[in-house]
Amino acid sequence: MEGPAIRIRDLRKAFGPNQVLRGIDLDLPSGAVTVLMGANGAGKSTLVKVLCGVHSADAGTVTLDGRPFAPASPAQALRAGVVTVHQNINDGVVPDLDVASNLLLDQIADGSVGVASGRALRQRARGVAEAVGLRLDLGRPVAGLPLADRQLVAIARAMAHKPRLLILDEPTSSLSAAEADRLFALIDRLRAQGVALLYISHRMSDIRRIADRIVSMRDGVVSGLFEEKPLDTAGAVRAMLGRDLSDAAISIPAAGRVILSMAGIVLRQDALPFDLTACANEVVAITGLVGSGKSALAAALFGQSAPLAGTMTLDGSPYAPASPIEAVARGVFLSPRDRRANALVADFDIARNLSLPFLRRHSWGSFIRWRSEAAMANRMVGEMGVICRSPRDGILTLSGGNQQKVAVGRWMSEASRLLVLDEPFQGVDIQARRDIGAKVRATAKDRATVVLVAELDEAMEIADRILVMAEHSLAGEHRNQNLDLSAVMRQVTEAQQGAAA
Amino acid sequence: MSVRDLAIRYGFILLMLGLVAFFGLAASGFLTLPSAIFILQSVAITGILALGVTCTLVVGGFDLSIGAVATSALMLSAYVMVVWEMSALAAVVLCLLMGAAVGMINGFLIVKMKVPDLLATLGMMFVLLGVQRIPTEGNSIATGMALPDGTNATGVFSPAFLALGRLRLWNVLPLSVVFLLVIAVLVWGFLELTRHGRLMYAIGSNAQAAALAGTNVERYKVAAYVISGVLASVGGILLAARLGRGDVASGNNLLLDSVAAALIGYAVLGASKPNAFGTAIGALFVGILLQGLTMLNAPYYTQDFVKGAVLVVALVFTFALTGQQIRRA
Amino acid sequence: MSVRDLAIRYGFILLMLGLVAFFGLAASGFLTLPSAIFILQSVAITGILALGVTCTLVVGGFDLSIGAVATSALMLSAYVMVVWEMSALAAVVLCLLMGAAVGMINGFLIVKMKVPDLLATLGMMFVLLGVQRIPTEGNSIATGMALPDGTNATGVFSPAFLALGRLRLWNVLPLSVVFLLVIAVLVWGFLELTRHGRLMYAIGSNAQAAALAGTNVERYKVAAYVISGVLASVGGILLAARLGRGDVASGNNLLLDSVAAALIGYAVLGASKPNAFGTAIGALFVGILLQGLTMLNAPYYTQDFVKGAVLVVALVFTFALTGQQIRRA
Amino acid sequence: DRPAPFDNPGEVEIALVRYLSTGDFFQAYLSGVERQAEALGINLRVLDSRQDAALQADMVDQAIALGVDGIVIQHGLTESMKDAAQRALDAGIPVVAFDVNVENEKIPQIEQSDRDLARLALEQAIADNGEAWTAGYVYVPGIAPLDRRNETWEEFKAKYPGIDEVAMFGTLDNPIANSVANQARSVLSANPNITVMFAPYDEFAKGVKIAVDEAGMSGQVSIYSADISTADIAAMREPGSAWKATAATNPAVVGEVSVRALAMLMADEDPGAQVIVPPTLITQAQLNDESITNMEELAAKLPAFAHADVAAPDWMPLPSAPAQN
Ligand SMILES: Nc1ncnc2c1ncn2[C@@H]1O[C@H](COP(=O)(O)OP(=O)(O)OP(=O)(O)O)[C@@H](O)[C@H]1O
Ligand SMILES: Nc1ncnc2c1ncn2[C@@H]1O[C@H](COP(=O)(O)OP(=O)(O)OP(=O)(O)O)[C@@H](O)[C@H]1O
Ligand SMILES: [Mg+2]
Ligand SMILES: [Mg+2]
Repeated sequence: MEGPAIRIRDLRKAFGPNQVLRGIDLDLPSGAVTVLMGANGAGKSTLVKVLCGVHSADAGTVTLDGRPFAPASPAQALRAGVVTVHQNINDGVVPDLDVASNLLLDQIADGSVGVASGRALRQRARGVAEAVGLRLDLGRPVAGLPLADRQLVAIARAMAHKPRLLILDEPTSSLSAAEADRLFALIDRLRAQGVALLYISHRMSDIRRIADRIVSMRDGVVSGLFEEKPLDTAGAVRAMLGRDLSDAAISIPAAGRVILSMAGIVLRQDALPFDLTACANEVVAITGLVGSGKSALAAALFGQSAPLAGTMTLDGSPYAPASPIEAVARGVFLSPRDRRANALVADFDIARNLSLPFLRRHSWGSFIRWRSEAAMANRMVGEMGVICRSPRDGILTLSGGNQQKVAVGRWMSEASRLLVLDEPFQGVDIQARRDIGAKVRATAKDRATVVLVAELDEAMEIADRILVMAEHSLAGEHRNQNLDLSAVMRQVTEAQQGAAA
Repeated sequence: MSVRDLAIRYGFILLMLGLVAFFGLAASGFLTLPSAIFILQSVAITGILALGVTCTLVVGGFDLSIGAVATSALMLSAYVMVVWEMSALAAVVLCLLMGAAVGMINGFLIVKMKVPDLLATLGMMFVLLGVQRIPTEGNSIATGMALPDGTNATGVFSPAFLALGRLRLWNVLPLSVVFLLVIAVLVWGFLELTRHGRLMYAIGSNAQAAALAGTNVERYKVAAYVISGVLASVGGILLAARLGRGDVASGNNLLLDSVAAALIGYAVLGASKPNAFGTAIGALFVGILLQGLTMLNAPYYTQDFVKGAVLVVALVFTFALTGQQIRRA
Repeated sequence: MSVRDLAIRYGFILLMLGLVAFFGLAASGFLTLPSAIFILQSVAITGILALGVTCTLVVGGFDLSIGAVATSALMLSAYVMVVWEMSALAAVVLCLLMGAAVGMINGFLIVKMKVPDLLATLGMMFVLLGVQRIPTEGNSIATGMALPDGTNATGVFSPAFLALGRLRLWNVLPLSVVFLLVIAVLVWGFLELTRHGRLMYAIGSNAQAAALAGTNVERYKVAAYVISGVLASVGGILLAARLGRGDVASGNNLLLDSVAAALIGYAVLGASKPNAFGTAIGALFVGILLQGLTMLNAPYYTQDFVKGAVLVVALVFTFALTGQQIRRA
Repeated sequence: DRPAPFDNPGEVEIALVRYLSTGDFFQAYLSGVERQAEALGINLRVLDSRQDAALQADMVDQAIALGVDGIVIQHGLTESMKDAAQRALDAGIPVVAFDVNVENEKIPQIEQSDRDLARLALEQAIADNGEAWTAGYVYVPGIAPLDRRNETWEEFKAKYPGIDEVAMFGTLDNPIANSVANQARSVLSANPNITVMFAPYDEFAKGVKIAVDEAGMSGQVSIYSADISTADIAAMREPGSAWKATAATNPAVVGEVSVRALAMLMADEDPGAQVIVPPTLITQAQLNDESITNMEELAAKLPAFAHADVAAPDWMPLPSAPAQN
């Protein structure tokens, strides 16, 4: 019997005074999917970056098939067969190049593919794309693609590599169920071929579907290993949190008066018109596949792009915002998806990111009142449970989940009439997700809240009412109590199958 | 703070103090009040322009037209007083309006027409270089100059206007230095203390995020170019007041020197981003260097060399130490 | 393709053809072979520099030092032949090495020392402006010039070297035009047809992603600055061969004109990104404009104006139509 | 035997406050100033404003503050230098001005007489080509010496109606010769009948010569210019060169004269309100006949070029070697 493909012993890594990896011991066997769980900031991505040659370890050893492995650059790791799909999707694609070049980027980099003939390049790229069932115009630039397609491009490229070790850092974070299923089928195939897989995710449904073994990580050390079937996922969560997961049971309160009502809304050409109301003290979740139009709905509510037809009223008076400025003025707040692109100001610290939309509130005339801003920042850091040394830390020093808390918390620092949260849990660990959910529900009394999520699990954790979106229209409505899951799933996918037929 | 942090924060300031100490020892008369005032005065105009550039850098833009705006203001003010025989006030007001208009057009091209900033302001630069010479067919403007209609211009630079460039408060402090200091404090306060400045920094770092936080990104960007245009025209007015003549050849080096000052500002106090205080220090730094070298009788080309070398060394020092890739200037 | 798409793709080319037609009608002798060849010759040097700038723009950088590199090569080649009395070959080789070395230093400062590109190359520009004048104490270089040791320089510009700027193939095609065409084709082929070029575009678009895909980002960035430096020195060599002496010049106008050409290139064929073909067309465009205006006896300041105005109009046309915000130049 | 303060020259310091410095002319001027200062044994401080007129005015103040004993102002703008020069006089410091009119009768003007330069070159053009020819003219307005040379050109055109100016062009984009060459090529292809090019600045002339050579018209076109340098001599002497004549003063001599005039003032002597350094006409034929290859030989063969006998009282020590480049 051969040993594990990868053997990690006492791996350590610090950023300045911040000890991130404090002695990781971990084996990754061939032909098995090892799922790595850990709270936000536990050090998962850092471990990945050491393995793929972005960071070098401060101490410890890694062996790959018995030989020492310490890649000095991503190129070396790739050559050794360690292939990575990174958490930050935009680290995976080059927006100005076409899809074909993106699919073959690492082969172009190592010289195994030339680019002189565009046709030959596309031919090869087509093969790579088809392996993951990616159907895209290979000649168009990636810049215009939605996030899901970008992620698939990055995954397809990794899959084409015949890897020894494939690392997937939250690969499904913006995929819908159908695409995720296709990814899982691919993972199954690679597992059968004897590839070692390291899979990082916060989604329990993913984990249940593909895990052969689970490793829990906490504060930079491995805190649990679960290999016996059936896998003890509850134990794994406990090990990663160091305590039990708090409960997410929902008790549905009585809805207040209607705040938002939409009638005859058409979001795009040839979509069916739909109506929607949201009341005070109510949390409405809208779920649906990626690309089903959830963000388009958010865009209409927030004044980014007006719906093609239909009327909206807010608190009984007509509502047709021409810009986010107007929307905010009317008390409609949107926390957008894709925090790096749409929410976070990289040069700003936590406090400044938090105060960005409501600076006027923290100013005297034009002048910023520092004390008021700091007080608000301290309050929100506490309320949202942002893990940081101080609100004056740079935003990029936070782990992904904590960045997300800041991006959402920004819009919770002031009272709103309607709060729209687009994928508020992206990259957030399970406990933090519950915390954010609880916080949203606890403050929902005087406003209407609309949460847009692709994951049904997430909808069920937060909503009073769950609406299903498909084909840029509403396809179903459910009270979040004794939910008929199969009916929801049918509505979610029906439209897509209809379109595919 | 570690030594390294201290070096990042104060390295540049220390370098500047070292320079002052060196010149103080090497060149008699360097460490005197007149010399200090002289340095300030020599950097007043570039400094004011550099503060304008800083505002455009803050919103992630860049303004190549400032040198041309300054020389246009120089020519315009001379034309208004000498040919149209209008008052100093009219000259100042028209120049400021011209600067604001150029800034608006730059902003319009960049924001509405989506022309990349370098490109839009480069085009504007060429346009202004041409336009400012058309009314006089390329000649300088001075009292008595021949006009195209055959008569001679009889207007004069009014004493009030000349005072802008020449008056010294308490017989010591030139008015242009006062302008520099006041504008520096205003721009600094605007960028650091007001929410408008904060939003401009947000736009420069992530315009999309700023827009989704309810900021009127387009208006702020245009405002930055208007500030830049107005400050450049202030620089041009001061230049005209100092020269007392609409001289077409003046102002050649204004663009490069003020860009240099604004960029050096990145290195001051470890800011790694455009900032008004850094820009002022950057301008001062160049002024000290040139003054010191002049007093040491260094020929003009060694001044370029030393300016470049000290700049590179200082910046390597700062940026290599902070170890971070800053966002593109 | 819609009318709009056609306008985006071919609008600029059409504008250029319209310009040619206009000048052809207005200026006799414009539509002749000598005139065409001459336009090419007049843009050869800026064109070559602009192709170098294009390479740095492709990797998301910017090179402000090219003008100074070109004038340094001008001085160096003259110094090598006139003062050191070495051969044409030695002059060319030393100039190319100098250009490569400057590019390496620029790249090193930017990549290793993390100095922002505008800043590093601005510093380098000042350094070079100083350095190139030190050996001759600010004098230009010509046979017979007095040397600091009291003797006179006796070396001459070798005929082989002068031929670089003056020889005409088949008595028609100047060698410098051949250089421009060959270099344009090479740079175009390199950027569009080789994987190295593709990776450079990848770096300019998302350096992080390129690095994670196994690209040696640092090496390619340095390579871009080396290409830029070498092409600038080629431009300087051609300049020396044309002038036949080592003139003291700042090269500022070379810088501005070649940056303009490279930026205009964004608008050609709707590329909206730096590209070699567009740069070549951009250089040609400026050449046609200046040739036509000069033939119409337009004074120099109207040329600046028209250059700027046409530039702005052409670009508004393109960028407003494509409606996309391109990445920062 | 020398008048005060030159009996104790080590204590004396003068300042040269410059507006322009880049280029051979200005470098040569500086060398003349240095040589004459050295001959007098006095200290020289060079303040170089690098074409920043406002800075130049400040530099005069700075020189006053440093307590120099005399100031040479080299180029600049009347308006910005007038007051500064007056302040120097008020501080009791003698001032001379080269090529800038500071409108002050107490300040002697050193001049290289741009009108004479243009006149000499144009007279030669008339002598060579008769009174009627088709001309191209290189001119950039707004530059004081070029404006003065332009006045003479206007006078000549009025005096000789046979002169037909078909094109006026010019630019100061640097390298100037290269940019002017591009323009001149365009002008020649639009006006192939041009026979005389008047380019009253040697950088212009150099550019025109390149264009004429490239257009293959050197047999047809004659170039007349002002100023000279070693490089220009080589260009004029090239076989078949179109560059027929130039009128020039020796900038080094002008530099020497500037210091001598200042020294006379400092010694309470009067150099006169205007100190004119007369220009010399230098023709291609002359250069070829005497086989002159550089400024040094030019100075040796044309004594008028090497030395100007102005502002030279008996007590004045002259630089040891004759002025060269
Ligand atoms: N380049 C860096 N410089 C400084 N600190 C860093 C850097 N990268 C990560 N860290 C810190 O290391 C810690 C671990 O981050 P990491 O990204 O590995 O977490 P993670 O487990 O992947 O979290 P998430 O689930 O949110 O993605 C965090 O505290 C983060 O602030
Ligand atoms: N590349 C893009 N650039 C600008 N806006 C975009 C882009 N992609 C999407 N959008 C915005 O998002 C809205 C909806 O897009 P899309 O239909 O692809 O997402 P979605 O169905 O909401 O996806 P999800 O279900 O993941 O939220 C559009 O109306 C548009 O405003
Ligand atoms: Mg992570
Ligand atoms: Mg969405």
